[in-house]
Amino acid sequence: MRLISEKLYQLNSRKNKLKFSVTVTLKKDVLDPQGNVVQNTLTNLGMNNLKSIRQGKFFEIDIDEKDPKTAEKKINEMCEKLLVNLIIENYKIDKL
Amino acid sequence: MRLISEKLYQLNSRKNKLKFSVTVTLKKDVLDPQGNVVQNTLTNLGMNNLKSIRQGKFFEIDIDEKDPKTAEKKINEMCEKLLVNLIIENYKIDKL
Amino acid sequence: MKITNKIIERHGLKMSEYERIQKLLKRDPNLLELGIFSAMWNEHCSYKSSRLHLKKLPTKGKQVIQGPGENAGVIDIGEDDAIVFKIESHNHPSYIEPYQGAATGVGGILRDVFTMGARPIALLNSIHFGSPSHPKTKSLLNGVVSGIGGYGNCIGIPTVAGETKFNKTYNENILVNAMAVGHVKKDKIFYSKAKGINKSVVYVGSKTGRDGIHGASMASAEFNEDTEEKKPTVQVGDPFTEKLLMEACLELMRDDSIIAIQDMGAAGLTSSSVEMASKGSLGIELELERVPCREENMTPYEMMLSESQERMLIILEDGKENYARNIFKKWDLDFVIIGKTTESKNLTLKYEGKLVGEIPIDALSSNAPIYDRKWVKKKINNDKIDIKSLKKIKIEDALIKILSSPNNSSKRWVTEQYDQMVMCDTVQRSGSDAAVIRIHKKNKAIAVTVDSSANYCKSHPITGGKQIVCENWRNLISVGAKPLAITNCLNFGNPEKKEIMGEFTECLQGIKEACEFLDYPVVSGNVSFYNGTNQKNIFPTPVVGGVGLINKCNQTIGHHFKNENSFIILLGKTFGHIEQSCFLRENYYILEGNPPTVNLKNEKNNGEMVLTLINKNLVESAHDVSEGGLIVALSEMSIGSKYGLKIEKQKNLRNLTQYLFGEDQGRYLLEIKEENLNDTVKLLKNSNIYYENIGNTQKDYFEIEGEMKLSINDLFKINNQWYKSY
Amino acid sequence: MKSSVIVFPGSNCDRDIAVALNKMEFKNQMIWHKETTLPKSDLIVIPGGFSYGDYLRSGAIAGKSAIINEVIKSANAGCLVLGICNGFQILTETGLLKGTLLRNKNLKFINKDVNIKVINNKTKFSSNYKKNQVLKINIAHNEGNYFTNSDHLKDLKNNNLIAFQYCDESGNVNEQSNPNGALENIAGIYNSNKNILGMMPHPERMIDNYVSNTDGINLFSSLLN
Ligand SMILES: Nc1ncnc2c1ncn2[C@@H]1O[C@H](COP(=O)(O)OP(=O)(O)O)[C@@H](O)[C@H]1O
Ligand SMILES: [Mg+2]
Repeated sequence: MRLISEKLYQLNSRKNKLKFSVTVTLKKDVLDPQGNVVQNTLTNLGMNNLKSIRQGKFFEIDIDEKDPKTAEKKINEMCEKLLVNLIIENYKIDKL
Repeated sequence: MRLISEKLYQLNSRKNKLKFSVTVTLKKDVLDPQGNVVQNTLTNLGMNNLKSIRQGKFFEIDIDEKDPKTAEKKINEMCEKLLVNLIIENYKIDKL
Repeated sequence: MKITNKIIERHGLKMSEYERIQKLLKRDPNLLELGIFSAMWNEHCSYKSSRLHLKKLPTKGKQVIQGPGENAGVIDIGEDDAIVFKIESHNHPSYIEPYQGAATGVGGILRDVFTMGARPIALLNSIHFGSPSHPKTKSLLNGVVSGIGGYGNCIGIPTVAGETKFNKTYNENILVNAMAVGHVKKDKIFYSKAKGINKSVVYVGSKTGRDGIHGASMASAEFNEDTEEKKPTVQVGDPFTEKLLMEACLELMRDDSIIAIQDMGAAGLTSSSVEMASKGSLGIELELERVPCREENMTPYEMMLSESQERMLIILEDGKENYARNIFKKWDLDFVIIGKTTESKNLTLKYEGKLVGEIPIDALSSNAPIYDRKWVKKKINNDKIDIKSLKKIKIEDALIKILSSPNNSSKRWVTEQYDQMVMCDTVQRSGSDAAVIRIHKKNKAIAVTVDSSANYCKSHPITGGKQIVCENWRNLISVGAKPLAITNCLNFGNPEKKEIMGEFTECLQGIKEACEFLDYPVVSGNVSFYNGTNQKNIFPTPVVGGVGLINKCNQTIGHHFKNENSFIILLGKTFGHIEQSCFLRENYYILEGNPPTVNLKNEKNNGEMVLTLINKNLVESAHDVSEGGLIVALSEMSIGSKYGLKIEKQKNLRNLTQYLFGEDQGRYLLEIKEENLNDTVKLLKNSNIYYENIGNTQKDYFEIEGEMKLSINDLFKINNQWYKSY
Repeated sequence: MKSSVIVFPGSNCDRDIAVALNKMEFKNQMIWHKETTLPKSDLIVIPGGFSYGDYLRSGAIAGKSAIINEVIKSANAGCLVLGICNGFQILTETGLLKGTLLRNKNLKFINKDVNIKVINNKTKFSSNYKKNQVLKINIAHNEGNYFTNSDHLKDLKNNNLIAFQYCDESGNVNEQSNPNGALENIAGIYNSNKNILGMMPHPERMIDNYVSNTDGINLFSSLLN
């Protein structure tokens, strides 16, 4: 009994689940100390045609929501409320 | 004279420059403390249909290279040599 | 490009100031020159509203090696050792971006200290937030604390003391003040005064980006269609690069290659070059295309006004260029000769061979405007609060309310995010009256602390000014240190309002009187005006950072009870002054009334007596009585120790509540072992110091006879819960 | 006994460990990361701090430096290697120790004195401690949350390769005494030869009663045996 209902639940939830990614990058002209150090290190390791490297963040988000529009709106809210520092970062939401 | 040659140089460099992104994510069975805390915080902020959130890294890489194949091979080398900890992380390269 | 009224205004200059510029130049400035004037003449760099008043502060003493006027103050701590220290504000940037704002605040003040040749040995901070219930407070608190920690921890300098306060006056304008303390050999101090003609001017450190360019947003928008990309950007701190810069500078300072050195702080390349030239009565010529830039197509305007972090300007002795370059190469840092000193007494700017700006140094420094702004005395309200008319409240309940309040809770949540132990010389960490840092490889130590009392300063600025100096002095005395000198950060509202200028003038008057009386000179500091929004200014919040000397490491004491059955001596007289107390604020939300008066003579006598007793090894632990009064001070001695206490009911007491919660000044609590009691009492009596023997320490319980009894574990929990649940 | 302390840009406990080693009368040298040879040493120490700012991943970039190949060679030849805090992180990045150090569970830097328990006292690093002895020792890190796969964890347990575990004052290993979320409260581990020790707590901070206690001394004195 238990097993069956669990399966059912999983099926259901799979149906409702939507997957998004959020990519967060530093705005142009904002100093990226990490990127700089990584770039220097790669150059020292012999990667001499490397022009520039900037580091950002990446989130994979699963959300229980049927409607992609609503879901995206919610993801956007998460970005503005917590995930992104709008003063120095830009972001981009993609459906996976 | 000076200005013209600079412009030319810029044009040239633009032609050779290829842009890639690298997305680094934690492997499935690796604990993600950052993702966990972010998830709890978002839930506390009222995002209750959030199912799961995992955090990763993102790199934007400019490389001086004409041939996309060679470029991609180099980016792959960067990942394996430095950018990714293959024990706990997966990665994905995309051309931008 | 024509300089319009709008451009002048966007540069924060008044029309009268613009006319002054025209007169000094005998022509119109170009945009680059205007930008430079605006940076040098703004309040932050020119001290135009405060300078007349700052002059009144006592800055001399036989312990003072360098007073205000250099990157930081320097004091003598005996033998060949000197201490370099200063405090600085980073309020506005921290409100916009708390993590980076606080981090770069720490970075900036560290540069001021190692610029002078000192190795930084301690960091402190004073942070003020709005009401905990204000929607922004929590994330500001989180960001600021992790920013301060992020920078200090990474660079490897212990953050050992500070204060964290909440008050709704800071809802729209938090305060983030950072203080750095360094150690230097007396004969190895470096200054910013340029000397000699044709010497190389060297740029070292990070590259220049478009960080925090003042007034540039509009001006540069006119050069370029795409304005969005040209917005001035937030400064991002890079503690890793700062660590390299610090090590490289200290390495270069081992010999005598450097003539003068100056960090690029506010107004970056502009203020550093002008300051060095002005102190040396010389000119400086820069070839701006040599400036290492982070972004493409940067203009001279942007280079001169950028506030990118982790950069320094050095004037080198002839022939030392290669030697110096190799050191910076070793540390992977940029090193570029960007100009030279000249006879002209001008700041001469060239870009790709063309002259792009030329301004007499004097016009930027000594001829900058100075304002004697209008001010009015604070109207003092002398109404007394009749405590008997208030609803009765149990002593125990009132104490619990105070100890669990945001302002009086244990700050461990904050301090555990700071590395307090790195460098392995931290003898006393955060949590005590003052932190104690041993001088490396020696047996002596310094004590450091920062203090402020915005409520006292708001209600009675002169008394408030005196009080913070005295409280700071008491905190140093309590750990057994002889107070030597202070630095101060004056956080105020809009100085163009006469009430605010009045608060400033009177607070400063109080600071001056106390410093003079206690022989506790001011050796460095910083002024931050315009804290507030539109019509709402913050409470006047001067912050004092003090440094004291402990001759023998093993003579320092803490504030936690050490033994059972010790005697507890209250030194100094208790009158029960309850207005402006924590008791009324936390329990009745009463904010009116005057702070307790400060009697400088008592302060001095009592403090010196406590120091004598500690130096004679008669005292086990000591604590000054401040916010919250006697009972809160006693709880703090119990919390975190194994011992509580039993206080006997005082016979002829008029009002127990006032006795326990009153905030009368100049008082200390001392734990004295029975065998030392006689000697102690004899000394006190001989010197006519007022004291009371109020009770004894005991195991496990905090007890006031006939009133309350709580286990010290409960007290600990009460005091440690707020941050966890916030 | 000869020791070498490797100094990376951003190392900041290098002076502290040197003071400790000198106090214990090691013949110590500081080795700059750009060196390509290591002097003959009995002990190599990789100190705490923020090598390369902890950028990318803590320890990752130091793990690619010139000197690190020499460290790996010496370690494989049996030389004793001690990595403290950032040093531990670097050792896992080089593969000399397995597993990894993730962000602390609360995502905050933590500096405080904690208790740790000596699990294995039969190594060159720990012979002067008693088994199960509880030490009070300072931690200071952002990424001390030890994580490894289940096979390696089994290996650590079966072969007695756990050096220290976080515990309470009486030696109980439980969740409340785990400051950073580390798997099984692990505070330090050995490699299978037990010539490499990586640990998050700072023994060099515990050698002087003026600033703390002397619980760290026996680690250094064990090495001198
Ligand atoms: N409140 C103050 N009291 C004493 N000296 C001050 C005060 N404010 C500023 N000063 C001094 O004025 C000088 C200039 O200050 P500031 O511009 O903050 O220094 P910096 O250029 O190093 O940032 C410094 O020497 C500083 O010590
Ligand atoms: Mg300065």
